[in-house]
Amino acid sequence: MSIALRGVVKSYGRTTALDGLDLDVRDGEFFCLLGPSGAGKTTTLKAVAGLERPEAGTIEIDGRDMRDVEPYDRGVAMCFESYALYPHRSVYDNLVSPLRSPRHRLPPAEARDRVDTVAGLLGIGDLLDRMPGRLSNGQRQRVALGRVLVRPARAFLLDEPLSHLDAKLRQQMRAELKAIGDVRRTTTLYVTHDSVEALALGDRIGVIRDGRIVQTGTREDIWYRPYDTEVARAFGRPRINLLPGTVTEAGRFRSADGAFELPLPVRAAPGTEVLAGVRPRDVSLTGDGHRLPGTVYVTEVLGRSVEVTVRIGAQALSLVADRAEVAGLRPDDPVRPAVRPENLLLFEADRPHGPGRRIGRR
Amino acid sequence: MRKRLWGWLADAALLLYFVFALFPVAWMLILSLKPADQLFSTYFSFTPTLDAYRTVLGDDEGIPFVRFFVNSLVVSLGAVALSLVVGLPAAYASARWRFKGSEHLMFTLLSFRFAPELTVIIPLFVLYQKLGLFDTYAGMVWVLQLVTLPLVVWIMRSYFADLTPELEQAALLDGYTRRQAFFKVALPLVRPGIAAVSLLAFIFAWNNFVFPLILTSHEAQTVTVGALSFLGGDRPKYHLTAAAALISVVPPLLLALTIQRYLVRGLSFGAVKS
Amino acid sequence: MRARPALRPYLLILPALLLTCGILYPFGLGLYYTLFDFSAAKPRPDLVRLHNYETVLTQDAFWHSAWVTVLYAVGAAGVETVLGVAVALLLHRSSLAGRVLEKILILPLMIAPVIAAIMWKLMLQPSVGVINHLLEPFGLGGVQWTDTPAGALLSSIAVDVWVYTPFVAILALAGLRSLPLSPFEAAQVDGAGPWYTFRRLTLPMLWPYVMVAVIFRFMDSLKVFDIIYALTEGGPGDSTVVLQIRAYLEAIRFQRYSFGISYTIVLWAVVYLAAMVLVRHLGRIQRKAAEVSA
Amino acid sequence: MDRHVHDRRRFLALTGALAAAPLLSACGTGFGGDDRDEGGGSAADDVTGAFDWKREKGATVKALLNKHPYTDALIADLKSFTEKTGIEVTYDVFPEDNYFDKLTVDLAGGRASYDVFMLGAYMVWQYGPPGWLEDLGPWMRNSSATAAEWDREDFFPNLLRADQWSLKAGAPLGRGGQYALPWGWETNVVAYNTEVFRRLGLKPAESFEELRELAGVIKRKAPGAGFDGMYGIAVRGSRSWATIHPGFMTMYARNGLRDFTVEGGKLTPAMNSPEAVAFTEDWADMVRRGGPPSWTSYTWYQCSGDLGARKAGMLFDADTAAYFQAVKGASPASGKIAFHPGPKGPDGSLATNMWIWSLGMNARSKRKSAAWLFLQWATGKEHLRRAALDGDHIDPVRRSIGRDGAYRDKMRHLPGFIETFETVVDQTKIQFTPQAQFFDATTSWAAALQEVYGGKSAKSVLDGLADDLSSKVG
Repeated sequence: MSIALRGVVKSYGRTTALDGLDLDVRDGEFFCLLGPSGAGKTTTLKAVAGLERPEAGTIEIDGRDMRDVEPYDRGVAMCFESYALYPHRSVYDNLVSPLRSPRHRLPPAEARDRVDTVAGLLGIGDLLDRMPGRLSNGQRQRVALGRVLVRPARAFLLDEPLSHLDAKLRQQMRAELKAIGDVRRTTTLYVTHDSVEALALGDRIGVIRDGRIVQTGTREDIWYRPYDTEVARAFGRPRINLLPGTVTEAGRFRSADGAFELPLPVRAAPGTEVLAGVRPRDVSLTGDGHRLPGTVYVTEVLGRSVEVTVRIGAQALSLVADRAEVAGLRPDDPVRPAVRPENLLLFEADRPHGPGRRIGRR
Repeated sequence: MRKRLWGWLADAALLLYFVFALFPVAWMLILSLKPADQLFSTYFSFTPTLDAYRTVLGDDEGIPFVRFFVNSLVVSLGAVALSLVVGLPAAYASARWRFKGSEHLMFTLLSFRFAPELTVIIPLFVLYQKLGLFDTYAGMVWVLQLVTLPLVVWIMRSYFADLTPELEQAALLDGYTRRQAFFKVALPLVRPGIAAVSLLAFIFAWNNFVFPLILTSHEAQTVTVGALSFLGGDRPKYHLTAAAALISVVPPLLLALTIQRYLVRGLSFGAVKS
Repeated sequence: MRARPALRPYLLILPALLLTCGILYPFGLGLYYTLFDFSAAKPRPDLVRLHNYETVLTQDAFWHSAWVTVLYAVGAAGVETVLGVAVALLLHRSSLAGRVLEKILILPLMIAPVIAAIMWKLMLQPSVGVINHLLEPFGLGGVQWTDTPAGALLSSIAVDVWVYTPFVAILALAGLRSLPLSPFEAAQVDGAGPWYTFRRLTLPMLWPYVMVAVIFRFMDSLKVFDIIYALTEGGPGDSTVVLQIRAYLEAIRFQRYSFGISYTIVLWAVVYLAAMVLVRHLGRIQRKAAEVSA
Repeated sequence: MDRHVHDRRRFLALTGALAAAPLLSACGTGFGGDDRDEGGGSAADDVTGAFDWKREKGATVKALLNKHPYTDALIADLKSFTEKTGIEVTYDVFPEDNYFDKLTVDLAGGRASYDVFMLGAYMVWQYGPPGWLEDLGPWMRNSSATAAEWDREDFFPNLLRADQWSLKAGAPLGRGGQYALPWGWETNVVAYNTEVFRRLGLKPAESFEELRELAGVIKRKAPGAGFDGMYGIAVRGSRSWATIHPGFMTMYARNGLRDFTVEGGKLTPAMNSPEAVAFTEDWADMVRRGGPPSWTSYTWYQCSGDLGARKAGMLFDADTAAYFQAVKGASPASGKIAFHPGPKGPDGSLATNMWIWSLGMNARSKRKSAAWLFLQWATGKEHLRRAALDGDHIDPVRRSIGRDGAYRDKMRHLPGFIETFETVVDQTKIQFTPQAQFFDATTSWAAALQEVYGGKSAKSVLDGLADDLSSKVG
């Protein structure tokens, strides 16, 4: 099933949640909608589900205009960020609720089978008699997911389903989610503020900000060709290095304090104020590339690798290196990290009213 | 040491208030146990008797108190039930949707609660006579909406507002209709509120005086007017009024004790979140 | 329920709307009556337009009653607020006594105010009343409770306080129980004293709850009728003739219907305005309280 | 007037759609009595032929009654009425506090909820002019409708006259329509506690000055003589019309004072004449020196209750108020209460004001003939005698009962009751000037009295009262 939103506007009182949002989700794909809180992610989902009525724009599912189609007629299943488990019903009753509804009604025995299957799949088979109030966050999340999976649906709408879980559980669930067959086969619109999650899960990713889609694309598109500095910052930990400077007559990048120059992979007008972006994992201490003179400022262990922040003039550049490579390094030790020009991203400088856009195509 | 002293003082102050609050009730109990001829000549030492209760519950004074009691039950429960049936959807709608005029309607409803009864009593009397509602249960249930409906709508609105809409939305996506979502999800979850507001509305309807005084005569007269009826004649029979008042406290008291926990919550929700 | 979604709220509210109209109708009729000079002496009334209101508003008696009404409402609502909050705070310390007392706190609320007033009148009766009898050993036996203007007003307020303090106390207690714990824990860690905690934390966060009680009580006592009717009938002199008593005398005792109803309409207008101001104020302090607890 | 009519019509046209049916009642048929066939004579004229108690067999009469011993006696005897006539009587009983509110709203509503009801003679002045009360004169005069045994001449004439009025403000009673029938009544005299009088060696007062003195003496001395908390004299003081008419109005009239002066049909308030001011000051002074504490809350119940509870040495109020305390077993003071006509006026006057519980008929009743049979029976010799002997229906409105041996035997144990009754009965009448604003006037008067008692100057308070009333009554 495909989902298409065209110029959707929705506001609550004076605040605008969706400001002319356009979005296309193709049949069968796992689409991640990524954005900070308040960007309009949940509103988008609810608009698709029919729970919110947009003031302008159209929402189409499989090419059919959904205006005036009631939520229960849209054939979508949604998992709420709050889980929205019915607190007065047991886990089993929560799970079986869709199968008792007039729309999806199954004979009790079949419903029971179906619930057991889904519960088994999610590992919550022994919780069925409990009340939601007596479950851990992780268990609640599974129940919420189970309630989505238990019924036939043309699309899944998942709103930050993993956000309340602790890191380890989140990683595990992420893997499980993708492995569930139904999810793999069915169009899924997945909302998250976590870029790692988006990169891990999404066939395609849409970045949403202030009620509009900033960029849509595959994870490679988003990673290598971010629309602007903010999208670039949103993906990758440690964060991308954004070094301020200008473009020289020769088409090279010169840092703001003039401490170093770099060759640029794209052409830009000389004298333009720019930000040069390079991801810490693309900077190395030992590999090839354009070398920059600096001193070690601070090192931070990230498990097997180490983040090293290098001071180059007035700039700080962080890079990720193997532990072995940095074994002897102390603060103020001189180092010469290497940057490969093809890994450089060039952005317009950030302005007060918005982040700087990426310059050039590649 | 100082802390404990303050604790004692606090307990003493509390006790003082409860003496103030409970003494009149105790005094009514004492009055109701006095024989008629010791009503004014004795204070605390008298020959206790249950005559007053026998007289009130029997029909010796020509005042069918038991019937008034039943009337009060029917009328109060009816008023509360109608307010719930009509008020719950309204409270729900105004909590869930912002729509034109909703705030005005809500405020107008609230202002009924504070309207002087005398404004409507004569027009209502004329109207009721014409419509044949005078001295009927239906008439009383209708006029008591002035008392109960604003309460139900305002308190229940806060309860609904307090309930995340996502639960009902989840039900909608589960394949239920709006109506089913309301009845199967929203309503069961505000049950404590319903209990609390029902009790409050019941008490206020039960204690109302002016409306039954003017708008009923015999068939639908209630306990408040009935209890006062003992104050006529050659001598006011305070002991009978006290007994009648104490008997008429029983239903709201029973109701209150069974759902006291809800009551405290009910009041607070209705109060603050509006 | 299959209606156009935009109409849905209106459909839901329709029964209440109809009922409201049913209630509004007699109000409208009452309002209509006030435009005539309708009384027992004049069963075929003439249209006098706003003349009744003119008369009401230019009468000394009206302004006197308005003043008494305000005194009563401010006094009753004020005392009930302070006392109710105090009782709630004391009960909130959750001693065993408190838990028992809490159960019976609501008792006075269940006695019809008119009966409560009659019982109080009986108790306050100077010659055979029990209160003076109890005070006698302390040398206070001869108090003439309702015999002076000030005494009558204070006695009526006392009865109001007796009936309705539990209402305020229950609201305040509910408020106390639902306050978030973390600010208090933080204050304790910071070593704040009990007075500081009360003034800076408890009171601002509790205030919305209390405010609702104040609004209800203030509005209700502006239209007080049964307590005064049963206790003093407005005396001595005109000292406790509140607006609804005056309206009652005019409309029912003296049978000047139009004129009497005009009194209540003016009263309703006052109550309506006061309610509007207070409800708006309530909204403001609710937001403020949200900030404190955040 | 023309302009008004025009205005009204236009206004009606504008708002007519809004308020539909009940609105009409506002200006036309609902309130008041203007759709009666006023010129068309009385329904009594339709009753012809020989008188027959069974004439209305099978009918039902609905009565509104005040909670009262007279009522209890009536209700207890209803069976015999039904036996006699085949008419069922249903009734509502309300306590006096709310009784007249109830009755007033009911009558004002313009409906025939009740065919007959109890009312005071003063209420005729309020209910008569709007046409709510049936003129019973034609019924009484119609020998087809009224049994010979009813014997109109048997009533004390001043009582029957007290319920007659021409419906014109200021016009004297005793002329015009008979708007109610006297049923039970009260004369206002002094009752006193014989015990305290004996212990302190006191005699009943013969003049107002003596009464004031006496009240003060009892209040000072009685508590020391074993009468704990006793004061001198109980009189009503609440802010109600009912405060004026018993003791106060009686003493006022004995002093030769009037409430209004009537000249050429115009009423002028007279309660601020110099003599009235002086009397009012004396009255307030008596209450202050010898009256009950918290006097301003005193109604019939407090007054009579205090006499019964041995808290009041004297009671200047209705004789029945004392009677109900005096009968055996009714109160701690029963058996120790005696009656006295009370102080005379300066010229020896024993002019006395009275209260008459009367029975009236709703002008809108649809069963007037049956209702009349009921009124006839309830005020007839047979029932009243039974009520007086078996019940507590005392102060008979009929001379035959006053003379009745059994009745006199029943009352004899109350010292001075019969003597007092007979002394004042011929001088007892309504001392007020009839006018429709009676309740407004007397309520304000009571409030003024309270203010004088509270220490305000009687002259300025009463001048203010007179001022206020002259515009309303005028």
